[in-house]
Parts: sequence; structure tokens; C-alpha cells
Amino acid sequence: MSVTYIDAIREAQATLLREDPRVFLYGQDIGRFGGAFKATKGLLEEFPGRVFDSPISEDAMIGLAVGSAIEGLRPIVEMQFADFSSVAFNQIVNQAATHYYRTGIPVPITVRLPSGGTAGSGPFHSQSMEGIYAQYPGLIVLTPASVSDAYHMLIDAVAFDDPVIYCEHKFLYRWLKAESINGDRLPIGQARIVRTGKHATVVAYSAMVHEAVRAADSLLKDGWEIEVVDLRSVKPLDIDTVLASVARTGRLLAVGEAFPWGGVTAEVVSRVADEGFHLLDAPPLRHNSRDTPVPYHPKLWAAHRPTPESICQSLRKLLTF
Amino acid sequence: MSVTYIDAIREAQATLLREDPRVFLYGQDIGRFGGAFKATKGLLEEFPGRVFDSPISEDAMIGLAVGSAIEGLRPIVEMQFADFSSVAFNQIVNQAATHYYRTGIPVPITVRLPSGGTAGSGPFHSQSMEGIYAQYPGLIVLTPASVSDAYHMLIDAVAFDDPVIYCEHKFLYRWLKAESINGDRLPIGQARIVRTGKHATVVAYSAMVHEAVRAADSLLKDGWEIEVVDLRSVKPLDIDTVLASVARTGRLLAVGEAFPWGGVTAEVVSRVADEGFHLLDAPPLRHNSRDTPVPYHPKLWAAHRPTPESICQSLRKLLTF
Amino acid sequence: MEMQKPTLDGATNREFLRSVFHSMLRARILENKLSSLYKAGKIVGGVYLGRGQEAVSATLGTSLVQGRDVFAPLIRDQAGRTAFGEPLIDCTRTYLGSAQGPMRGRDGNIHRGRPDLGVPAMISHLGSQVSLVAGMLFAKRIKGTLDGTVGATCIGDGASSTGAFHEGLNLAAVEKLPMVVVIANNQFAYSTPNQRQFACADLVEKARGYGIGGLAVDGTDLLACASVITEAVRRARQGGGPQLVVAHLLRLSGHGEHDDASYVPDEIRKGHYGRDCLEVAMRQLVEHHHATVDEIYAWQDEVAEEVQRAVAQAQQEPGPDPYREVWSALSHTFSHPTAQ
Amino acid sequence: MEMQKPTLDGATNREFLRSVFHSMLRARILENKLSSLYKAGKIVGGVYLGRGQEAVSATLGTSLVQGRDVFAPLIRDQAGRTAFGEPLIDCTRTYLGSAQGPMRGRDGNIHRGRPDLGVPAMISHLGSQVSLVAGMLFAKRIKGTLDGTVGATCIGDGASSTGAFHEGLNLAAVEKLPMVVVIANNQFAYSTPNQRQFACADLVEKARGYGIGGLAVDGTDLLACASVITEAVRRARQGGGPQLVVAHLLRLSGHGEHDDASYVPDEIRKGHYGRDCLEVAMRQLVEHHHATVDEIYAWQDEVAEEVQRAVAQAQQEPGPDPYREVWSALSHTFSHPTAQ
Ligand SMILES: Cc1ncc(C[n+]2csc(CCOP(=O)(O)OP(=O)(O)O)c2C)c(N)n1
Ligand SMILES: Cc1ncc(C[n+]2csc(CCOP(=O)(O)OP(=O)(O)O)c2C)c(N)n1
Ligand SMILES: [Mg+2]
Ligand SMILES: [Mg+2]
Repeated sequence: MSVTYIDAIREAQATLLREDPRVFLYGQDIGRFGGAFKATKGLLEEFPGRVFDSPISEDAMIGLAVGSAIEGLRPIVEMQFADFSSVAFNQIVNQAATHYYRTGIPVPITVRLPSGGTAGSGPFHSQSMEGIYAQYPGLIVLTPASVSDAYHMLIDAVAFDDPVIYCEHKFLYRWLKAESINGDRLPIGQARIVRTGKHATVVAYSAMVHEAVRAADSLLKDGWEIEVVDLRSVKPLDIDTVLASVARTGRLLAVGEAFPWGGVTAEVVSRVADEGFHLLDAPPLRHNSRDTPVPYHPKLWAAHRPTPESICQSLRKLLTF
Repeated sequence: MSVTYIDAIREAQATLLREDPRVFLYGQDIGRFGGAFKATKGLLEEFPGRVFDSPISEDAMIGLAVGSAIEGLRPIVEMQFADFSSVAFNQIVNQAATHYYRTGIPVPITVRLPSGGTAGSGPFHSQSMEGIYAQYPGLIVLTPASVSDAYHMLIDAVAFDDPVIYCEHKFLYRWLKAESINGDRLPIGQARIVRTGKHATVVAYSAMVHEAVRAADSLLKDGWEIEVVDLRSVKPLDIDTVLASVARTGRLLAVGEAFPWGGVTAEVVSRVADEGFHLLDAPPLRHNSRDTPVPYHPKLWAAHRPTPESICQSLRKLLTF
Repeated sequence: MEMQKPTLDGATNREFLRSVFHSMLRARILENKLSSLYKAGKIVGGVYLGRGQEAVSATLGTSLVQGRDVFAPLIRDQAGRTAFGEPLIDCTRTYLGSAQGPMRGRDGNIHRGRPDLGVPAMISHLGSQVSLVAGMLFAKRIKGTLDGTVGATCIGDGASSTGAFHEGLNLAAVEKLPMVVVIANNQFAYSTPNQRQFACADLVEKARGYGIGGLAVDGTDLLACASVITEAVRRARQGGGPQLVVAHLLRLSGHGEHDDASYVPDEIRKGHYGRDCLEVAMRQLVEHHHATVDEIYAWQDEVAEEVQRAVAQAQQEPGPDPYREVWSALSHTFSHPTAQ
Repeated sequence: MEMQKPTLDGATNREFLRSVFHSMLRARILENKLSSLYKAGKIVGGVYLGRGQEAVSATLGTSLVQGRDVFAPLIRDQAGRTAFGEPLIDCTRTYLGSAQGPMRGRDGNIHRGRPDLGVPAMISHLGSQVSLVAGMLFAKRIKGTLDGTVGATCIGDGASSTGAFHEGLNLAAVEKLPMVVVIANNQFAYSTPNQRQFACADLVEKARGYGIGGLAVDGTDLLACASVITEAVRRARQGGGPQLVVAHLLRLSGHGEHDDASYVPDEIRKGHYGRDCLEVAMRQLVEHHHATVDEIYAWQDEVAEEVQRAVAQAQQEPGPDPYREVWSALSHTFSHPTAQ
């Protein structure tokens, strides 16, 4: 038996609905249809009255979720694509994110963002917005990279009293499989070393963890041993694990699929540069997508995002400094 | 005669309306009322048919601007407060910012964002969003810190064929005065060294330039000579000038008023850590606001943002490393 | 006087009208005080008043029951807050920066709320509260506690142009939630007149397009408000789905106290909606023998006293202490490292 | 056959109807081809078809004049694009990833546009094009070139729930712009039926609430479309301000070609709106002696040929070259350093 990343997301929601009467699901086409990606398939039938199709109103969807959370419920909102959360931006960053600080009353909502690029999806169905939301105080931003994390981190997300942006990578949905959803179940706030090495540390998250591992694989034949750290959550960001790794390797490359200005890789590198300056034997590097919208054509797309090949290139630069 | 920062913004708009028939102004209450901050006072009377009051529809305001730009005009849109651009977020980052890359047709719109904190303004009238917009490809993000820059950079903004986010700081509006709007008129993309020094470099922008200069002033009595670099634009970001300064001082502190995760200071520090690693004699530091919404009460607000005192503290840490 | 909250179907009910009027009075006297405090430089931040909107707002607040209903006030709802049960001290503490106010100095003035008591704390972004109230009602339905409950919010003519208003109202209509949305059409949004804001003859014409109930009312006329707004609340409470009430009136102050509203033309000021709803209400109460002039004067004195006390108390209380402030926007504390 | 664009007031005009029908036919045959290419794995990205919406879309496109008017197509407007003047090769190049397509591989399929020719390139976010079209008209007014011009866009029933739709339409109404917004109510938004999307009886009832003209039409009936949509365009062109047209129909394919639309109940499929507008149109043309069956068959063959050619040509053309791609989202090149 094998479980995919999207199975895990579906299972987590089923578990949550089963075990917590406060949980309900809200989103476009998530009811009978089971969602654009089938992440809620069968859940309406299994949990009648707990899964709701929403109008095409992202702003109101989040407003509704915050109101429900004030009333003690735990909504999980599915955005059809992360990119469409731009229309709900105000409700997320100003309504949900500020509510606890302003009123003392937390709003436990979970917003699922189908994120990241896939071939042929183009500028508006490919975005990675974790680095946007993480800039706002009051949000927890999760970026699971494994089947087990996809499951457990969604369970954890709903358990938080605070609003959570749960970035699930569309490329991993069916591509990523595991024997089961079991795993080490690290707590949120702890990064995972997915591969040990001694010559350099690659910090990555979400789909890029897998590209980084492939890059590491291919450098092995040249004798380079690359450590790969999966951040798991970008806010909170487990800088301690990153620093410990850099302490071992002396070299850092931060890899992200998002646009190159600012974002997760800048936060990682600038924190390591501050807190781990003396650990570094070479300038810390970043590798992000290019500074254009995500292109539609697969040939352009493949050259826009970091790939195992381009990560190798960055790593060779880092290793030979 | 003295000119304030907001006078400069008004004058720039008057000049643009006078000299370029393609320019028009669009925003809430900017007509007869002259705008919430009086940045357009008298302009409707002077330029009838060129200044329009909009409905409270930020999304549509930007949509209208992009449509007008396609038709060859050069709209300047005033958001009443930067914070309200969250409602126009989609039109800015997905419609305006992607248009040239997708179609080859540039959309020269300028969006004026009254930004930054002032005492008693609270969580929704104080935000600094430059680090959010700069993450998106296709936008130019300007953050003038002087009266002369306020004028010339708005003129330059409108001259660009690309969409410009012009972040004007509300605290500087009437507080900052100059003899005239004349100045060195640097091109966009070039930072300015506003104060030379040899012991450390502070990189700042917008209102924080002035707080940094005050901090530098007060450290002078202890013999510390601090160089202050005003970025002027955060995208493009003039890393060369920053690197040249760090080459002289060996130490870097990046100061910003925005929230601490990611943003301008992370971009600056991580780029210096990469491109100027060998220039650094100490870990590069950042100093931002705290990671909560901007509080309303002046006492909390003053402790939330960087101040000359807190910048001094960061600098002392940097200098004594 | 202790005002008792009258029964709900009391549009024509003496106690209901006296109660509404009393809240109007309390709001007006409190706001007059806030205005002088503002002019004396005693207030941090802006002061946004509900003068001219009291009949609408207080009627709405009085039609609702705290502990059961939801009332999401907006900028000009001091009277509705008072009527719904907000103690004056919550207001003075917030405006005067006491750390004991409901927002503890973290947010200010009109943003105050007590979401746990059914009063959401508004964010500035106009229109945002509509879907939030819908969400509170939606949750009550899921929990099985919705029956007989109403959620209400006020909003301005200007805010009707926001996408958030549209999405929220449509969603409420689709879910047939017991919701009352009152548009206080005070003819201006800041300086912007209705004709630059919308093109329909009356905003109430939007109701049909949402498939919800719609009622228009003269917002300067207490008796009209009492009959129309209670009717809207009654319909919502009885399962009639969302109700849109459009109240016509004029803002009798500036947008905020910094604004002299010189853009309001004289003919509007002197027109029908320029009349003071408080004076109208007082005349109506007296004419219908619901109260005597002497009684009202006595209320005025009592309220003035009460306002004085609330101001004095808040002024004595210290502001927030940045050194003891918990600088966290999350309720959760991560044992493991956190960003920043 | 070269189809001539007929005069505008041609609702009952033979040439107009023949032209609309011809565009419907071209769109249908082209889309059938796209569908098979999709199933054969020859297309990158999704394929979203306008089957069932051709009468509405082609009538709108035919009522407009390229070079003067603005037409902002949405997902299901292949017929309208064709009618407005888009060459088939623009379509096939985009779907087949030719670098010579209007989006040069940077954006795909239904997002293609030629803004300089009055055809904005839609972004995915539903509702966003309404204010953009308003802006194009607004600019033409400022430039003094608005007279006699119309801007039109199609939108779905689902998109009517977006804040962007509301803000854009309201703004157009306030500015009294010559705009036609056609809501193609195909009863579903992806899988979501009307009753989960809005609560009014007919979306056309929204028109009054915006203070604009409103017309409803049977979107499966070419003659009805021809009369109602041209009337809306005429009103807008003659200064009547924005016009909302609500066309009732059924999507005759899945949301995209990946979707079997099994959520559409049989009674709807078999109901009135389940009929194929192309068949209806063909019958109408023949009945009214606007065309003979033989003529139509001949057109079909011609178009099939034309589609074949456009596909073949696009298939021969290379895709974009990432090594020669200009990786810049700005038109400006800074001489001084730039970010990244
Ligand atoms: C989305 C948004 N845009 C702009 C503003 C700034 N603003 C605050 S109040 C106001 C006018 C509101 O007018 P209206 O809704 O009619 O309410 P009124 O003040 O007349 O009671 C504006 C433009 C805001 N708060 N939110
Ligand atoms: C703001 C936004 N939210 C969600 C989507 C995803 N989406 C694309 S098409 C669609 C359904 C649109 O339905 P409708 O407007 O009725 O048009 P139709 O497909 O029926 O022609 C959805 C939800 C989107 N494109 N934009
Ligand atoms: Mg108003
Ligand atoms: Mg539809």
C-alpha cells in the first residue's frame, strides 16, 4: 500500500473531522466534487453538514472563517490555488493575523494553499506565497515536504489556536508517495535533517527539498557530501537546526521556489549571517526562481525554477569557493 | 521659504499634470477635498478633468489604472493609506506586475502608498509594505527619504514604463522640510550616502534614514563614525553602493521599519553576506520593528519601531563585536 | 436611571423608545465630551463621531440582545454600542489610552470590541466585517445555537462600494443567515458624495439583486427607525434571511474631528436630513407622551455625570507599559526557536 | 468564404446572423480539435471550452468593431474572439506552445490577448477584467476618443460573486461608461450550482442595484441573443451607460477537458438549456432562409480545413527557448545594479 501526499492531506482532514467536532471545511467545489485536486473527496458524504461549497469569494471565505473561529470552531479553508489568496489578502493579513494581538481572542483558522509550480500552469496557478505571509506577524506558515509531514502538520495546524497558512505543494500531490503516513512526527518549529553530509548545507522546504536531495545525490559521485535541511515551517523558522548543520559543514545554500527578492531564503541567509557568521567558511548563497512571473511553457518553467541541475551549479560554486 | 516632503509630492504631481497630458490622478477624496493628507490640494481646480475622486474600491482603482495605462495614459493612484492596498493586492501583483512580461505591453502606473507609522495610528494606518511588493517581479518600489527625492522620484516614477509602488512616509509629510526641492537628483537605482563614516555602515530607507542619522549623531560623541546609506529604492536595490560602504567600514546594520521577518533588511543582509562576505569584520545585523501588528498607543508604538536609541543599541553591539 | 432593555417587538412600545432615546443621549453626550477632549489634545489618534446617526444605531443596538445576538459596530456606532450594552468606560478607556481598555492600547478608538460578548473588533478596511459576522452566524448554525439569533452590522454608503461588502452579503444570502446589514447613507464617504460612489437611485435597490429583504428608512426619524429596523431584525430572526436596511441621514460632524466638512453644501445641511435626529426623537417622545421634557433633562444630567465619571476614571488609569508588553502576535509559544 | 463584418444594428440582419453563425462554427470546430489534441496529450496546460456559449459570445464579438471597441474575453469566449477578429493561429499557437503566439510561451491558452488591439489578456483571478475594461474606456474618455466606442466583457455566474466584479461594475456605473458586461450563466461554476453561488432569482436583478441597464436572454437561442445583445451594445454605444446582460445556458463540456461534469444532473442536461446553441442556430438560419444546409456544410468543410492548417502550422513552430528568453519582468533596464 502506498500513500500519496494528497492522500495524506485528505486523511488528515478526515481524521480532524472525525475527532474534533469543531472542525469544518470550507472552499470552492470541495463538497460533492471533492475539490479541484480531490483533497476532500468523499468527505462531504462521510461528514454531512461539515463540508461546504463556497461562492467564488475568497475575501468572504476568510472573513467567514475568522468569524467561525471567534465562535469556537476550527475551519479549514481550501483556496483553489494559492494564487487566489491574493484576493483574500486583506482578510488574512489584517483580519485573521491581527486578531489575537488586538483582542486577546485567538482565531484558529487553517488556510490550505495549493502552492508551487507544475508544468503548464502559468503565472496564476503556480505561485509560492509562503514568504509573503510569513512577513506578517500573527501567522504560522507551514510548508510540508513529506507525506508524513503533510498529514501530521495539518493535524498540528488545526490544533494551534493561531491562524495557520498551510502551503501544500501541488507538484508533490501525486508524485510523492510513502509506505504510510507514519513518520518521526517532529513538532512544528523543528526542522529536519533529511540527509546528512559534511561539505555543505542546503536549506530547503516543500518541493525543493526533493530537488535538493537529487542535487546532493548527483554530487556524491564527485565525493561531495551535502547535508539537506528541510525547514518544514518557514514561520517559525528553526534557525538552531540550520546553525548546527552549518557548524558541521561551514557552507550554506538556501533554496526556494519563490521569487528571488526577499522571502524565505533571504530570511535564512540573513539570520545565519548574523547568528552563525563565524561558522561560515564561504559566503552563504541563495537560489530562488527567476525574477519574472512563473512562465506557462514547460521549457520556460523548467528554466525559471531551481532544478537539481541548477542547484548542483550553485553548490559547485559554494563548494569551490 | 521652506518645502515639506508632502509639498514636494504635491508639486511633483502638479509638474507632471502640467507637462505630461498623459498623466491623471485617481483616488479617494483627492479632488476638491485635496486628499486625506492634502497631497493633491488645489490640483483639481488647476487641472480640471485630470483629477478624479474614486469610489471606495481599491481593487477597481488599480484595475482602472492598468486599463488606462494600456491605453497610453499614466495614472497616479493615491491609496488613502498603504494599508488599504491590501484590498488591491491582486490587481497590483497579478494584473499590473505581470502585464509586461506576459503581453509585451508595459503598464506605466504609479501607486502612491502613504506608508509607515505615526503615533496613535494603530495597526491599519501604519504599515510599511515595500518589502511585500518588492517580492513580486514586475514592480519598481521606491522609498524616498528626502524632500528632494520625494519630488524627483515621483517624477521619475511616472516616467518609467513599468508599474511603480511609491512609498511615501506619513511621518515625514510635514516634519521633513528643506530649503527647496532641488537636490543631487540621483537616478533611480542608485543609493545615496547621506553621511560618511568609517566604523560601520547603516543601510536604511524612508523615515528610518533620519532615525539612523540621529543614532549616528549620538554615537559621534563616543568617537564612532557611522556611515549612513539611504537605499532610496528597495527594488531595484543598489547593492554596489552598499558593498562599497561596507568595504570601507567592515560592518553592516540594516534598519527597516517593517515587520522583522524577511523584507528589505533580509534582502540587504543576505546580498551583502553573499557578495561582500570577505568585506565583513563582524556579523551583519538587522534591526526592524517588532513582530506584532503596529500598536496604537504611542508608548507601545515607540517601543515597536526602531528609534535612534534602539539603533544605537544595535550599533554598539555591532561595533563592539 | 437604569434603562431596562425592552422586549424585542417593541417598535411602538414606550419602553423600547425610551431605551433607544436614552442610548442616543448617552452617545451624544459622550461624543460631545470626546470631541472636546480631542480639541484639548487629550486624545491620541482620531475621533470619529456618530452624530446624526444615533437614531439608526441605537435602534439597531436596542433591537438586539447581548449574550445571544452579534452586533458588529462600525465607525459611527457609539449609540448602538451603548444600546447593545457596552459600558461607557470601555469607550473612554480606549480613547484615553488606558491599558485597562478592551484593546489594552494595542488598538484604538472605534476598533474596540469584545468578540466573546458578540461585539467584533472592527478592522479599518471597510466592508471586512460583513463576512465576519456571517461567519459567526454560520458557526452558530453548525453548533446548533443559531435559533432566534441575529447578527447585525452597520456600514456606510461608501463601504457599499467595497468588494468585501459584496462578497460578504452575497455569502450571507446564499446561506440565508439571520443577518441585518444597515447602510447608514449619510450622503458622504469622507468628502465623496453619493453621486461619485454609486449610480442607483437608492442603495436599497441592491437588496433584490442579492435575493434578500430590503427596507429604506428616514434615519433622522426615531419612530420610523424603530418601526423599520425592528421589523428587519424580526424578519431575520424569524428565518427570513439577510435584511438590508438603508437609512438616509446626514453626518452632523466632520468625517473625523479633524475635518470641518466644509464640502457639505449648505442646501444639504439645511435640508431634511440635516435635522438633528436627537432633537426629532426628543420631540417625538414628548409628543407621544413617552417621556416628559423634565424627565429628559434629568436623564441628560445623569448621563453627563456618568460620562464625567467614565472620563475621570480612564484618565487616572495608566497607559500600557512597553516594558511589560508581551510582544507576541501569537497565542502559542513555541518551545523550539521562533522567527525573530 | 470570407465573412464580412456586417453593420452593427443588424440584429435581424441576414449578414449579421450569418457572420455570428460562422464564428460559432469556427469556434466549435476549433475547440473540438483542441479537445482531441488535449486527449492525445498534445497540449500543455488545461483546455477550457466554450461549447454551449457560442451564440452569446459570437453575438457579442460580432457586435463590436475591432480597432474601435474593446473586447475582454473570458474562459469560454473562443467564439467571441473569433468574431472580434482574432486569427485562429493566435489560438493554436498558444495552445500548442509556439513561441510565435501572442504570449510567446509566457502565458497560456485562454489568457492570450492583444491589449493593443483592444483585446486584454485576462489574468485568472475572476472578476479582475471588469475594472480593467472600465479603465480602458475611462482613458479613451480622457483622450477624447471615447465617442461611439464600447467595451465589453463576458463573465461567469460564479465570477459574479467576486468583489472585483462588484467594484468594477459599480465604478463603470458611477462613470457611466459605455460598457457591456455579459454574464454567461451556465448554471455552474466549476461544480458549484447557482444555488450555492447567489440567492437572487435571476442575476439580471443586480442591474437595478448598480443603476445600470439590465437584459436577460436565452443564450441557446441565436435570434434572441442577436436581438438582446446588440440592443445592449447599442444602448451602451449611444450613451446609456453600462449594460448588464444575463444569458442563460448550459456549459456543454466539463469545466475543463479534465472534467467530465458528472455533477450536472440529467434533468438539467436534458432541459431547455441543455440544447446545443449551434444546432438551434443552424435551424434558425435555415428556417429564416439566411443560409442553406448545403452552404453550412460547405462552411464546415472550409473551417475544418482552416483549423487543420492553423494546428499544423503551430505544431511546426518551435517553443520558446529558455536560453534566449529575456528573463525580465520590467521593460526598463537599469544601468545601475538591480535586485537579483
Ligand atoms: C478599504 C478601505 N478604503 C479606504 C478607507 C479609508 N476610509 C475610512 S472611512 C472612509 C469613508 C467611509 O465612508 P462611508 O462608508 O460612507 O462611512 P461614513 O464615514 O460616511 O460613516 C474611508 C474612505 C478604509 N477605511 N477602508
Ligand atoms: C478569484 C478566483 N477564484 C477561483 C478561481 C478558480 N476558478 C477558475 S474558473 C472557476 C469557476 C468559474 O465559474 P463561472 O464564473 O461560473 O464561469 P464558468 O467556468 O462557468 O464559465 C473557478 C472557481 C479563479 N480563477 N479566480
Ligand atoms: Mg457615508
Ligand atoms: Mg458558470
